[in-house]
Amino acid sequence: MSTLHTVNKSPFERANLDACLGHALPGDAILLIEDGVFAAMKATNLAARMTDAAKTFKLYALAADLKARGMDPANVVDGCTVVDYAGFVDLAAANSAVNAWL
Amino acid sequence: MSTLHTVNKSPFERANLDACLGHALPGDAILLIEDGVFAAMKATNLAARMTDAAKTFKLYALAADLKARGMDPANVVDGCTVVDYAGFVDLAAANSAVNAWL
Amino acid sequence: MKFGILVNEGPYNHQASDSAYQFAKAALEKGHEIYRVFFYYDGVYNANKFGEPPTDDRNVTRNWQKLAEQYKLDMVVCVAAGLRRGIVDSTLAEGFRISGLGQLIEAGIQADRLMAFGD
Amino acid sequence: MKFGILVNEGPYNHQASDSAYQFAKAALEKGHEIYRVFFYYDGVYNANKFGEPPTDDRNVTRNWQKLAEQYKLDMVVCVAAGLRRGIVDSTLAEGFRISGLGQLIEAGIQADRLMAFGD
Amino acid sequence: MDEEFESGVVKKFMYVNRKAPYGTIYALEVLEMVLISAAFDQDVHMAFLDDGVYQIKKGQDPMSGAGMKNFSPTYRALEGYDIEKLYVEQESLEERGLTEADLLVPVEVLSRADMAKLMGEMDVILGG
Amino acid sequence: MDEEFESGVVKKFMYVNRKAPYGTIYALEVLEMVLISAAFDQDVHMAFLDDGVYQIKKGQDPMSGAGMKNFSPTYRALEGYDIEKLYVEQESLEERGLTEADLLVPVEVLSRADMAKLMGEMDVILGG
Repeated sequence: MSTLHTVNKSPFERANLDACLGHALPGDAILLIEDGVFAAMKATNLAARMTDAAKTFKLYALAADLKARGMDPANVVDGCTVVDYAGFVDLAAANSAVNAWL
Repeated sequence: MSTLHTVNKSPFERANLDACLGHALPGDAILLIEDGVFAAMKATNLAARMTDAAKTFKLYALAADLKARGMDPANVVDGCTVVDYAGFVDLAAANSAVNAWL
Repeated sequence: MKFGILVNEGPYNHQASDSAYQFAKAALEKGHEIYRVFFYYDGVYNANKFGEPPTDDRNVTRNWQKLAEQYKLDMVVCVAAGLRRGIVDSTLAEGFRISGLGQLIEAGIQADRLMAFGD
Repeated sequence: MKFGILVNEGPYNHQASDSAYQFAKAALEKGHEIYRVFFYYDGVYNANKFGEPPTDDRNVTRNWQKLAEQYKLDMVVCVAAGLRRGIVDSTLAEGFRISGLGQLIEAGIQADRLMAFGD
Repeated sequence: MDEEFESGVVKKFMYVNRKAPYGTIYALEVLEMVLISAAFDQDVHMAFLDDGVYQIKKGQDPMSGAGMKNFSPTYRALEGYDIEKLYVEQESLEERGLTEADLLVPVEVLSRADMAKLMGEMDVILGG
Repeated sequence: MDEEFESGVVKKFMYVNRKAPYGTIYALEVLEMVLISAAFDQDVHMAFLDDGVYQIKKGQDPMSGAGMKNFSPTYRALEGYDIEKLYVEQESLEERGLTEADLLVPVEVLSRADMAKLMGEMDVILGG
């Protein structure tokens, strides 16, 4: 039993990521998509927190949404894995449930 | 020259109120409407900050939106004035510009 | 005083259109003038003539129509935003007209205050 | 594996429908099955046949229609959410059908995973 | 109902309510989902956290001033549909200065940690 | 254009961009407003703050993976419409780990305090 959590909102604008981090269980997967991908970047003032989160959870960011926004997939925080849509599908299949933090 | 700022989002969910408080000028009017009215309530963990804000800005909350949500207009923070829609219109007329923090 | 009103979101999903309507109504009742109501972004959906909310709820489109009729309001739907979303002549409710974004800028210039309601 | 897809927002204004489409496409290309795509809340606007986005942008409704045609997808628009917002028989794009919310619950039961995309 | 639903598949459904009522429609339309799901004999859970706790605040009156329908009585009707597993997050109440006495339906109050654990046991999670 | 616009009324317009591109349409449709407003000979200002600074990040490529139109070149075209007053908030850049070198158009970088002051001088403020 493990859950894939998706977060699609900017961590600077909304509380969705906080809510997700507050309710995901250790070992769960968290995938950042859409405006959620900003939270994956190394240089933001959230980076320390996200690097930390990547030790408790399996942290992912969607490549298409990083590239859309001009965010370099090479510059995500340590422990964050960049996946494509096929990888998103694999994550949904590999976890027993999906929780979209809308 | 003074501005009426409106904030229509919950302070617990979005950064709009923060953005407004960070850009309003001393003496400006701030009107909380829709889900923004939660920020006016005395018992929340933001109350001290809002009481403080009411010393720098003219703080208002819309009666119709408080009542809609079961928030007692008698329980808003000190310095916050509850107005009806006619009062909203008066505020818009009394200030030289309106800035909606959407 | 002359107000311009901008509605950025569609009916029901967000309160924006209701708030704009209540504000406009209060302003008119106080003797102010509404120079124009402009519908942009998803706000164009307010002009969809096919909407039929449950009878125990308000009808946002009808609220605007009635107010417009009573006070001769100019209600403009942005042509580009409408086309993108399928609010066009064949879906447009009575009382609304389709025109360009220039009508919004004009409202900003001509009105004393421009009031925006959105998400 | 069988996926159910829930689309909560309309086209263009939010990326939700695009994300859902890209996910569905990727799942199908990997050989998975899409049990049903259900459109709820403002998601019903994805089925508005009158939408015509600028030609240099994607057409979200057409994207869904093409995918549905290629893979025989069942695309269901919630009748109650649609009626409220004016997405009814006379505005419904080809490839979509209108039905009750029970179809979403059924998708939740029958699919191995239910994927929600929204605001 | 289709006969396939007599096959006896019972999943744990959770409706996660994290948004305030009236500012957006999600609270209302999630309720419509919940009511329909009652007909499918699934194991239905409703969770109220973050701004979702405002959905079940007593004393809502959106009609008189804001001109919107008051749908909050529906929460009281859920029991009649055998939807009785309502969970509210303690921390969410506290941040907003609310207590169980402010709520219009009987609920089970859970800590954030317990809410997280409960969410982790679900098969299908829907929200607005 | 109507003759009333030859009356010479010139107002200070500010387009406030506080939202990231692509997740929502506001950035794109605000740009359409801005382009139209150029025809009205008003005093146009564009402000980028909070997540709005992402709108003018270099290197956007929404087409190849996400399948959305790349409208960011339009910011570079603004100059041709005599829209040259672009302001970016320093604090918003810093919080996001961005610098002026990351931006695809020349801008004036302002402190939050100066941005607030500038906003206070406007007649009409529009955003998305």
